[in-house]
Amino acid sequence: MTNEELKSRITALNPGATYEEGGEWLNVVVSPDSWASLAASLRNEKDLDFNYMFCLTCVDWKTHLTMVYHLFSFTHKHTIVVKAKLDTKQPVIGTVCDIWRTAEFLEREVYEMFGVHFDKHPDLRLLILPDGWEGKNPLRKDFEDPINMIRL
Amino acid sequence: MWSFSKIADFIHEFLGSYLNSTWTMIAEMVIAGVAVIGLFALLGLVLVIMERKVSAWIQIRLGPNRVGPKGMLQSLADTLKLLVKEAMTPGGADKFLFNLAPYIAMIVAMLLMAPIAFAKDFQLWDLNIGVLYITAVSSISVISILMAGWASNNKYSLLGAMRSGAQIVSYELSAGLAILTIIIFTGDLQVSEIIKSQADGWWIFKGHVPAIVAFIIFIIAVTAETNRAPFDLAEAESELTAGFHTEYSGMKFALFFLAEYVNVFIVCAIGATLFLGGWMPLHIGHWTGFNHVMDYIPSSMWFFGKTFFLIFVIMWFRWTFPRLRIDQLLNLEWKYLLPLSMLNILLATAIAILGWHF
Amino acid sequence: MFITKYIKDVFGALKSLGVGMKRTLYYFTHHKEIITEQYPDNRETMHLPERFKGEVVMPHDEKNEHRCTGCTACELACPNGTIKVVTKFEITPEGKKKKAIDKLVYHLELCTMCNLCIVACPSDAIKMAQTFEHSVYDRNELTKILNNPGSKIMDGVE
Amino acid sequence: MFEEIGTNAEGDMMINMGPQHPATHGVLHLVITLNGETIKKVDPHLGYIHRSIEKMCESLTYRQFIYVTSRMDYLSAHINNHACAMCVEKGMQIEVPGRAQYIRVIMDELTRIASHELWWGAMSMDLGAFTPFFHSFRERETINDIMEETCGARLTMNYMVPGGVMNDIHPNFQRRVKEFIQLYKRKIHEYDELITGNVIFQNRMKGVGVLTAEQVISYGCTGPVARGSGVSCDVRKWWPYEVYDKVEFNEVIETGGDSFARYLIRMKEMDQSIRIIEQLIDNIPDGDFQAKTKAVLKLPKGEFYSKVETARGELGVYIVSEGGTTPYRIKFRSPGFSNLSILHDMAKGGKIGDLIASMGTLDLVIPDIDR
Repeated sequence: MTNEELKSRITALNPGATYEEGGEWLNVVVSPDSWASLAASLRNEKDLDFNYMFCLTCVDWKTHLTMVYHLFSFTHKHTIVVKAKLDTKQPVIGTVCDIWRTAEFLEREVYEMFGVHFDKHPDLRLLILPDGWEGKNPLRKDFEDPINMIRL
Repeated sequence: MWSFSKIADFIHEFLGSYLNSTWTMIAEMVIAGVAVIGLFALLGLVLVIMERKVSAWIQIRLGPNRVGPKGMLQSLADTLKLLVKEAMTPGGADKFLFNLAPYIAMIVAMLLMAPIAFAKDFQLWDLNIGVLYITAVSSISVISILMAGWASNNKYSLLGAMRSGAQIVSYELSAGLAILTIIIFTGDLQVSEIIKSQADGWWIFKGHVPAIVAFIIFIIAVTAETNRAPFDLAEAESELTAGFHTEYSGMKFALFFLAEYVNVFIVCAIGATLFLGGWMPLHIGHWTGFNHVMDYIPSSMWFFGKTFFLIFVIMWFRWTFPRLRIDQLLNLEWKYLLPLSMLNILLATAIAILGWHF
Repeated sequence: MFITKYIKDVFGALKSLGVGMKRTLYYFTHHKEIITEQYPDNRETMHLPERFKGEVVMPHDEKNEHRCTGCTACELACPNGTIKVVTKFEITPEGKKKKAIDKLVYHLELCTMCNLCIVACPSDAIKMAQTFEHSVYDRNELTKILNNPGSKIMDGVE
Repeated sequence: MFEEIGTNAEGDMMINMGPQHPATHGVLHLVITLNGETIKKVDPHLGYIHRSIEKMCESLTYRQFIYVTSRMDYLSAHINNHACAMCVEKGMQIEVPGRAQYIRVIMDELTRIASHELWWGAMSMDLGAFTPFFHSFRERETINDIMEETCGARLTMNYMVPGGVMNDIHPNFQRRVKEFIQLYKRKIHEYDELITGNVIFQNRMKGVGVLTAEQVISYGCTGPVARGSGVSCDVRKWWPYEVYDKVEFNEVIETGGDSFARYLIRMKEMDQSIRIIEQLIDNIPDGDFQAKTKAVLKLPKGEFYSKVETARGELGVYIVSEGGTTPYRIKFRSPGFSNLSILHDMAKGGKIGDLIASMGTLDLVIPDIDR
């Protein structure tokens, strides 16, 4: 599907979606509440069939956090980028690890690195950071570690 | 010609001229014990350096080449290191069993030394059920491994011990059946008699197909019984770190290590005795000239040559093959080796009854 | 048939094992194939390629002169803060003040040999040396001053 | 730090495999729940070599951050650097000269062979065969020597820079690569003799750690792991970069889905890499090895994503730029991370030996997973 077709298809699924210009692929911005249901239809609708999530990450924009999902379909060979803006204080978004299994580990990573809470995630524990690290999120821009971080 | 039996006779006469018969007996036993312990230490040193050199050459390396001429004293240096290392007992371990296990491994290996004929008329104890004794005593070694694994209070050790228990118990069967093939041919359990029956040819040549099959099964089974790769599941390095001796260090570890190598030596000696004629020189039919030349090689050379060849084969296995999985290991025994050796025994019996063997 | 398959299996298995054993026996008997390098015995014969990145050095000529202008391009290029350029002002014969390096401090313990400083240097003052035995007993010895004491900048290097 | 790990509520044995364990190749820590020898659950605990490379990169300029990525998947350091350089080039719209493209691809393929050689040796060692490790290192050393001559380092080369490569190839480079190809062709059949054909090995690998195509895609596995289950996902074919669209090579796909399929993929991939190198090595065009770039690189505001095929799978580099000299946020989508997440599904129900075998075929490099 071309980007235009994808656009109209996604608007039909999620009327609140907006689109960002620029970038290689179609950038869709959705609200965090509607993401989980949109994700299910992106995966399950026959003409979309985004079966491969190749990147899941988060960006800290100081004022807000943005979840970024890169999706690709092996059957239709199209790519989209879905973004969801989250609140810095209480970032909550629905999990997609039942749709794409790879999200389970990636969401755990985002949880510890950015403090994003994933609703209904079956096993939201620290993955990389040592036990007892909760609360400090290393990849946030306001994270400070005077011992281990060397500023040039 | 230099031979062990003359030395033994000399010692016997020498002691007999000074002491009465009881004390002679006791003195000879002490000498034998010291000799066995000495042989143990020597075998450990020689086999370790041999293993290291064999592995190095197979792996296109040089191997130990720093200590002594061509690295020949390397294992001596290793022994020194192990001697001065601290022997630790982990907390929570069953101290008594933990410390006892390596000694049991050693004692089993020492007991097995008794009926082996190292040269012509040179044998510690030529008991009339020699082969039965060997099969009976060698099964005790599993106890030491189970003991070590259980007493260590370590899960890897326990897993290793359990694996090894299953493994040794099952492979005992085919090893026993392979030995039985030769006993069917000879009709005697005494080691000296078995060797004597091979004066005109070794059983591996005389016994047709059954002897060859039995020999192959025997080699596979004893490799498994001594926990050597590809059957080293008890200490599977990449799976269980070091298996049953994970928690052992210093001299206690060295005892397990030594026992392993001595066990290898013993099973190879048994293999050489049963299938390759022990100290008997290679005799071919009526080639009297050839047979005479062979007779000039001392009997001890024949024995050690054959044994070390078999040891090399077992080392060669270790450095070539990957390891089996535990269920495959048991499959190999129960689905392939055991039926095969049973068939083989039937065949051997038929041949023995019909007198087809030479 | 079951029996033929069974026998075929056994023989196929034995053959595959034999092939492997033949290969290892080949290496066991052919000692020419041994590839062991007996470092450090072979130090004399060991050859390191001229591009090998061992450590950063500053070549000096026989008049104890180097080519460093103290422009701090290397310091800026370094990702780890390995290089610190300490400059001073020298009075040229004409009476003008001129910037020159006092010390070029190089922290070998921080260096990742990424070659970025060498690429960044506009006057080819530093280069990579082909040394690699950097172990010392005291960590402070790894902090090096690259310019020789009393050295000065080569004529004609700006 | 660690909870007391003994048995769980159901009475199953829980065992710590790693962080110091011979089969985890580094500092992977798996907490395994066992019922006898049968695995019920594998729970990876990561982070023993976490250096927060993503955070580090936020304070490094676009020229500097490339060297850090060599330390992620150190076995395919070149390819990691390539991905980062490509992402910066994409943002800056730098045209890479043809010579540099050829050199990059040859280097990538050499790295891939070196990585697979090491994997072959290490995986055989996991299965208890020690000899292959030394045999594979003999060939790998040759590649390392070639790298050392041209790049100046054996493992973490930092040879790729935005706009091309750092130095021109060494005058001996072409000759030595051809020599290596000869050596490789002479020796590769020994690998099959030693391990591939071995009945013990085949029994250990066949039918072990079976993955279906759906599972693999859902878990985001790439590289030989996905191709072993019949999923075509080679970035070099799907999104060709540099000169991969000009060379002929096959994407190796096996449909078995088991460990043996993954094993075969890597063995055949080495042959394909040799094929690519053979096509390129004599045809390196003349010209610059580096495009003219500004001294200070500034990416325009926006988001850039580039992906390459490393020896382990698809490596993605996602750069968010605010228009400055350093990336605002950088994310490395590492192949090992996704490949590790499937380990539980792979090992469940198998024996400990199966876990080792299937973990070996995942070809995990822990710094790549932890970053």
